[in-house]
Amino acid sequence: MKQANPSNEILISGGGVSGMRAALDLAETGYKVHLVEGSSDIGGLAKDLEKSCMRACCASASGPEGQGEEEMVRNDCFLCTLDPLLVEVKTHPGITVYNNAKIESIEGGPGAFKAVLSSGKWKTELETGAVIVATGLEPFDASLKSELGWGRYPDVLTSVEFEKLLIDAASPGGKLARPSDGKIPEKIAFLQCVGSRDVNVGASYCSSVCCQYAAKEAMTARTYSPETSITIFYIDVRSHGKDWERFTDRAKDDFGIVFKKGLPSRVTGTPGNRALILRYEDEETGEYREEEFDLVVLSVGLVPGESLRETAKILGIQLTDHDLIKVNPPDEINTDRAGIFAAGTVTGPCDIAEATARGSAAAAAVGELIPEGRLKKDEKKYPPERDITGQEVRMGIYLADGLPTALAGAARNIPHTVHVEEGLKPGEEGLMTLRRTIAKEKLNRVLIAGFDPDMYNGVFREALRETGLNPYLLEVTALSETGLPGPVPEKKAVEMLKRAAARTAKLRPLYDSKFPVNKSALVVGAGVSGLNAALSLARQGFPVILIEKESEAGGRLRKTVKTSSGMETGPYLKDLLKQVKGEPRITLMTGSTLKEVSGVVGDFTSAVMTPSGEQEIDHGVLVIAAGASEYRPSEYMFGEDERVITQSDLALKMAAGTFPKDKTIVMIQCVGSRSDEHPYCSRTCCADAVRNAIDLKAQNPDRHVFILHRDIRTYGLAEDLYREARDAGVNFLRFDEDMPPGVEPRKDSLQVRIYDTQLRANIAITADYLVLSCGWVAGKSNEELAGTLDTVLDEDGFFVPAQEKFYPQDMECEGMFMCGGCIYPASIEEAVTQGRAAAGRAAAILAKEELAGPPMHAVVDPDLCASCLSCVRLCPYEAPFINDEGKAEVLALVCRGCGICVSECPAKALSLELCTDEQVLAELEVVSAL
Amino acid sequence: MFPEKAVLSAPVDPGFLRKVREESGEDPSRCYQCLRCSTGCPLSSNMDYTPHQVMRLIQLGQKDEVLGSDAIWVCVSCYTCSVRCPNDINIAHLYDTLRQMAVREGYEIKRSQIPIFHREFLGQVKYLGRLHELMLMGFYRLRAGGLFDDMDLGYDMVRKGRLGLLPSFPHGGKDLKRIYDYAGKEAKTS
Amino acid sequence: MAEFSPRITLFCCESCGFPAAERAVKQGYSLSPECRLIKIPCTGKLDVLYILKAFEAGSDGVAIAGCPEDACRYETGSLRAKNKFDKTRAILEKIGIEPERIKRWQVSSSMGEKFSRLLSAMEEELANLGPLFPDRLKKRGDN
Amino acid sequence: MKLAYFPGCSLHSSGRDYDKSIRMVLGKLGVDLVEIPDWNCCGATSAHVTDENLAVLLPARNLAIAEGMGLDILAPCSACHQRLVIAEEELKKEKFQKALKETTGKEFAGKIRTLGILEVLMGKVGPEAIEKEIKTPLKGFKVASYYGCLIARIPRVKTFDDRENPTSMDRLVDLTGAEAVDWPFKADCCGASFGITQKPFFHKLSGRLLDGAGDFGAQAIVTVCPFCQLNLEMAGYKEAKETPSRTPLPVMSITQWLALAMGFTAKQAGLSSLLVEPGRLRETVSR
Ligand SMILES: Cc1cc2nc3c(=O)[nH]c(=O)nc-3n(C[C@H](O)[C@H](O)[C@H](O)COP(=O)(O)OP(=O)(O)OC[C@H]3O[C@@H](n4cnc5c(N)ncnc54)[C@H](O)[C@@H]3O)c2cc1C
Ligand SMILES: Cc1cc2nc3c(=O)[nH]c(=O)nc-3n(C[C@H](O)[C@H](O)[C@H](O)COP(=O)(O)OP(=O)(O)OC[C@H]3O[C@@H](n4cnc5c(N)ncnc54)[C@H](O)[C@@H]3O)c2cc1C
Ligand code: SF4
Ligand code: SF4
Ligand code: SF4
Ligand code: SF4
Ligand code: SF4
Ligand code: SF4
Ligand code: SF4
Ligand code: SF4
Repeated sequence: MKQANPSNEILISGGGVSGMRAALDLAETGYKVHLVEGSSDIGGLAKDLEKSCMRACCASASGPEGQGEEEMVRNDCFLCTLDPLLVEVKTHPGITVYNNAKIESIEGGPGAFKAVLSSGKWKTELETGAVIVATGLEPFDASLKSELGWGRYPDVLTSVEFEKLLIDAASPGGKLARPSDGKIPEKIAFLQCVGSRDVNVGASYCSSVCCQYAAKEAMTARTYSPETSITIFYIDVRSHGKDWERFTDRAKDDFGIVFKKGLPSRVTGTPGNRALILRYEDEETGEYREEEFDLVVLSVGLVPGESLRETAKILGIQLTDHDLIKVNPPDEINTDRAGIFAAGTVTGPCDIAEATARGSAAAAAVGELIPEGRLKKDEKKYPPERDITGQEVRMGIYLADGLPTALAGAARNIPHTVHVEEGLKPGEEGLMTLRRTIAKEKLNRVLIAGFDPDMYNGVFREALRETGLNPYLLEVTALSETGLPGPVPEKKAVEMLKRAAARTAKLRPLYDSKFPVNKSALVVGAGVSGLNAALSLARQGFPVILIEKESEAGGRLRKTVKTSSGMETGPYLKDLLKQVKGEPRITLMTGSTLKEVSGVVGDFTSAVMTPSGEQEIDHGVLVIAAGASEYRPSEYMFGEDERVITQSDLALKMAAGTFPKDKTIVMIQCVGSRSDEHPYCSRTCCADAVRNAIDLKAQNPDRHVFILHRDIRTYGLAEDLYREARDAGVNFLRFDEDMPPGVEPRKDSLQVRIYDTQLRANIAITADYLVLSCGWVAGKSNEELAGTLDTVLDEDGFFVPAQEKFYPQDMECEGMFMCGGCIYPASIEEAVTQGRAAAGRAAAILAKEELAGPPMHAVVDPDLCASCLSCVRLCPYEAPFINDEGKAEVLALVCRGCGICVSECPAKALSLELCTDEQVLAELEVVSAL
Repeated sequence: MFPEKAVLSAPVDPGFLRKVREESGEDPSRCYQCLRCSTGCPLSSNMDYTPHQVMRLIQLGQKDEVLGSDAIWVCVSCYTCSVRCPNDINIAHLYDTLRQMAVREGYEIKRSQIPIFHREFLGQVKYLGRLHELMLMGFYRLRAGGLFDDMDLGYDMVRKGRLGLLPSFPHGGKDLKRIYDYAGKEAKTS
Repeated sequence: MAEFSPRITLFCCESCGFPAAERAVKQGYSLSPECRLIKIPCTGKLDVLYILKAFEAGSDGVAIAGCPEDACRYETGSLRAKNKFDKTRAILEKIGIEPERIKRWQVSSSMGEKFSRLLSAMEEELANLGPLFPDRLKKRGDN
Repeated sequence: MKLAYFPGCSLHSSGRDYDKSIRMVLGKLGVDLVEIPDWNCCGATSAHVTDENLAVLLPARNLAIAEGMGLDILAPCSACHQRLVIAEEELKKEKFQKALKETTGKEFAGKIRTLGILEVLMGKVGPEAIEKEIKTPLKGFKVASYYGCLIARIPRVKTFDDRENPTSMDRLVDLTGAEAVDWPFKADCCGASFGITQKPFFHKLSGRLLDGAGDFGAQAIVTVCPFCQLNLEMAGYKEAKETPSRTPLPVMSITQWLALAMGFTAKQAGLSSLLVEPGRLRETVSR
């Protein structure tokens, strides 16, 4: 049982993305974190990735046609690089990182564990309130599949090695070169599922990310070497994540990457390593062909390593049949030993976004366990600020690594420039250079070019503060007009640099205004993710108001019978609601919707429409958990023939015992998904269909069940279900997007015809029921909510995270978070984790006593003010008022920085910091000179 | 909208799948069509149905297509497919069962030489306990035709002492007869 | 003379105009190097002075890309912008510059396609009008 | 070291030289071979493609006899080896234990194992002992080791060497002073079981092997299975008959190759009975 006086020190094992996220969230919340990393540096698998983002926008960056006649300046979007996170973890005062270290032993219980840490050189003991295991999975050892020639032929690489090749290609003067002879490969092949979905070797589950990273690596390779053609051999294309389907479509359509069904089962070498031969089946004709490739990439899966088994033994926690850490679904965080939590891939393979979510959720779990353990944060000490009033502008210009020297030449000629630094890297090394040169050259303006300002402002401002320079004397520019990554003509890059420099020279010191944090949360939507977010926040000690537009809480769970992993959702929901009702800190308001939100992070005020009228609620954070809805099909005679039903109808009917036991069932996948209208994968419908098929077979093993699909996307551990269904004799037939199955109603049956792409033959099925796997569509209220929150939705009507990979639960607006189906289709397990993750992120704000207000606000020069009241009249937020001196004054915390008053002030007494008239005019002056 | 190719109807009696599973101990329904078997098979381009297609046909209960196929006789039992199948289906062994079923159930066998050869081989072993290569070639030629096909090769081999002219004395005593009787009895009951 | 590529300065608000431009580029639209985007928090911040300065800086045209009036992030910003726009047009007319050289667009953040369409149309129109300062054009070419 | 020896039918006829060289080489290396008394044919391919019970019981009888001798078995022929190993596995099932007892009165408890020639040479005898016996290093020869499809590829059984890229024979070749070429078709099927019945397939498969070995610069092929050896020879022989301009690669058993390196004469190693004469090699060793 929990100790009376729990320790506030938390031990995290494994410094990958999930461990880092957990560490940061906990440290921000006020815990003292010990992060133990087994290797020589934190970052895990993700630090070795060239890029990690899989959004459709990505790599739009350059595109294979990117190279024009003109000399192009590579302008990478660093949005998805790990560096800002690494720096944050390494410099956070609440986090101690131990490299090359491991947990050696652990005893005690929640609130008071005693752990021994050791490395080769030292050993230390510490008390810890809780432990998070985030030691990750390892890439499959390709030598175990010797037929694929890894280790035998130099040009057979694993995908991990190929990432390194891409990093080399991306370096200045680098090119894509194959290892054997440095030649640019003309043809590259990817082989999928190496060491995954294999009952003999590696893992029998699906590694969930490799289909997507293969597409990513292929596209990136094409941008570095447009003349290279690439083929990806696969079993099923599993593009199940947010925006992944579009990403894959781009790979096919815009990058000309060829996807071929069917895996060559070996790689054959040629004399002198001239080429590698693969044998495959031509899908259309059925012919077997041998083709030569210059490079073969093995898409290796993520499998548990020896270290995970060892860790489990040391910590005394159970593993599953897959040797993954055992959790109790739908929970993905709590292990079977109280006080020990799991985060990241250790409970099942996933991408960075999910690993991050699990990290935040683990942090929340710790907060729930020992809420009293939070400390008042140690204030970081900064050197006193340098006074720069009256000084001449001394500007330093820093150019990102990889930018051409020509730019440096231009930089030197920019007025006020006293220092130019080339080759600035995004990590700690770069920051050191920055701090050192600012001090040495006594810089008072800093311009950093070649970085995304949204991502890097924070890190670089912090560096300025550390040297005693006001953090707002900084400008970060991405060098392209739109700030998007991609090649930029050199001439344009020079212009952008000059324009940014003009703005920089006019910067003035600014100060944040502090205000107290309202320590309560508002959660919108009481589905499974919202309920879990609310519970977690309440258990961490924060009051929560949970609003639900329907008259009852529960969301889609009320219409669901089972999760795909087989858990009955009814009892689960009942229990969940009981917990929520029993939690005094939660106020559930049904029949209520959000009307308006105003204020800033830590100090929001919302108008909520309740059955008893509008109510005003003050809260520090906001969590959106609005869910999504089911697609109502118009295809396949749905609604016309009662034998055509949806997957959810089927589940309900079976649960009610009203579904006949002897009928033949045909299921059709991707109804309303992966279509022109909804060009995304609904992620859950394959597992749902397979689950229902298993249940149908369990009722009566002799009945026939056919699943007609385009790809079966039982990603991750759901692959077990797919195998179970095949074992049970469920028939899976694959059709092509262009040749969907046809259905013809007869009096006593439904005649289904499908062209099976494997047999290359038509199959006529006589069925009794047709079950449609209907996809997800974004909630109807999203549009309205987005309007209320001043945020944008993606093309499909779902919410968009501030940053897909490392901040999957954060909204663009600080202090607002989101979770569950409103972001993208999610299984119940994922929705639960995301709910908790949002709570973990939110707690990091709620735990603070005060926050700083936004610096971008209007200020009045009282000497100029003519007290005309224009500003008072025109401000939409009533920020300006006339003070005792009879002059206008702006309430910094209320002002939102729109600048309306500024442009209307007849006396030009107002100005908007960070976007002053001087800055705009100076920038236009630069253009004038061109 | 569909290309005019063979139309197979489903569902058919699932008994075939069950029988194949029981008799072979292998589970073809496990197959998820990765095609590793077929792309690795040295003779897939000579088969009317490639190994993964045979798995699919068994799953669909297409007994006539499977047992009447040429593919099961083209297979040389090299086990490449078996060791590369990620679902641990011992396809080569499954094919043994299919061939046995095809013979037993009187399906027309397109490559009749193959079962003749095996019958000759096992016949010799039954009576002599060991095999006599020259005799086997002789008998086989007699039954399957084309007696003189390999004669010059055979002559060279005899000349070089690579083929013995005389068979050895019988081996294995009564054991072999009993083994054959047992096997014959078992085959009938299945 | 080489094909005349009009110089356009676009004042884009952070919430709508700028993201629309971003989306246009993501959708494959390529911005002419003579287009300059000046990011401002809200088109309500726009000063008549900025527009005039932009023309002085050699622009052949100026566009104001802001949120639709009823969906302005700052409620009245887009409406205020309309005011300035009307005022500037009047000034331009007075000094003999074609009022077609200034445009005001209402685009929401997702309207990449509309953004690119409007910009192309404007470029075509300006190409027909010809350069605002023909003598400066030569200098530009030399640059 | 003492082993029960299962020569199998072909080592008594077309594989005689293999048999001879095994006895010579292992004799030198101090391995005693005791031929299994009254052994019977393992049924090879014919049994397992036509009758499940024969396929297990025929080799089972041999296993039972050897177990009685208390010795592990050496089965040089890959087909025999595979059938014996599979029978070992199958005999774990009660059904076959009963059938073996019923038909032969013998029992098999799984106390002994069946080994292939490579496992005996590289696993039991070991490279150091072999290296000591190398008297005439065969320097300057490039040799392709051909393992065949049966030796390592036994489903669900952990085999001595890698299934897809075996290397033990290559290391043996290197020990003899020759250079083993790394070629990709080492373990591909030569079509042996179709050598008689399905000529076109047989030639397709073995033709590819011969060409492949040649492409990778091999001057000879060494094998472990009498079937493979004979089949590759036959294929090359036939090819040479049809296209006299082509010189086929000589193919011999690994123990014949070892015998040469250990100082036996070409005649002792049985080179004269090869269908394809190993020209240069013969000159080298008969110096
Ligand atoms: C080739 C490849 C490409 C990929 N591309 C992408 C992509 O583009 N986008 C994407 O989202 N995902 C991608 N992924 C997946 C991504 O890498 C993982 O989702 C992510 O790294 C998982 O993070 P984690 O924190 O769970 O574990 P990891 O990143 O594996 O981190 C675990 C950490 O724990 C440490 N550790 C291990 N054992 C111990 C121990 N006993 N004691 C202390 N420390 C220990 C390790 O050294 C490591 O630092 C890719 C994966 C691969 C293999
Ligand atoms: C078609 C379909 C079928 C599914 N089938 C299964 C299945 O069989 N098995 C399985 O495991 N999973 C299934 N799922 C997945 C599972 O339902 C989801 O993972 C889970 O319900 C997501 O939870 P959520 O909390 O994000 O959203 P929801 O459960 O949808 O909850 C959202 C809640 O927010 C409320 N809300 C929305 N807008 C507002 C607003 N503006 N103000 C106030 N309240 C608001 C809604 O009324 C709702 O109560 C299915 C999902 C779908 C769409
Ligand atoms: S566009 Fe940005 S986020 Fe996408 S891959 Fe490129 S760097 Fe990553
Ligand atoms: S199907 Fe799964 S295991 Fe296979 S490559 Fe795709 S994501 Fe990886
Ligand atoms: S059925 Fe659903 S989960 Fe499966 S591929 Fe189609 S959209 Fe994706
Ligand atoms: S900048 Fe906008 S919000 Fe701030 S005071 Fe002026 S008008 Fe009001
Ligand atoms: S608009 Fe300008 S002059 Fe008028 S009150 Fe406001 S600050 Fe003063
Ligand atoms: S065992 Fe038969 S089917 Fe399998 S790979 Fe060999 S020849 Fe092909
Ligand atoms: S290798 Fe196995 S799973 Fe793959 S297609 Fe062949 S039988 Fe099916
Ligand atoms: S193979 Fe070996 S197996 Fe056995 S019959 Fe002979 S030769 Fe016999």
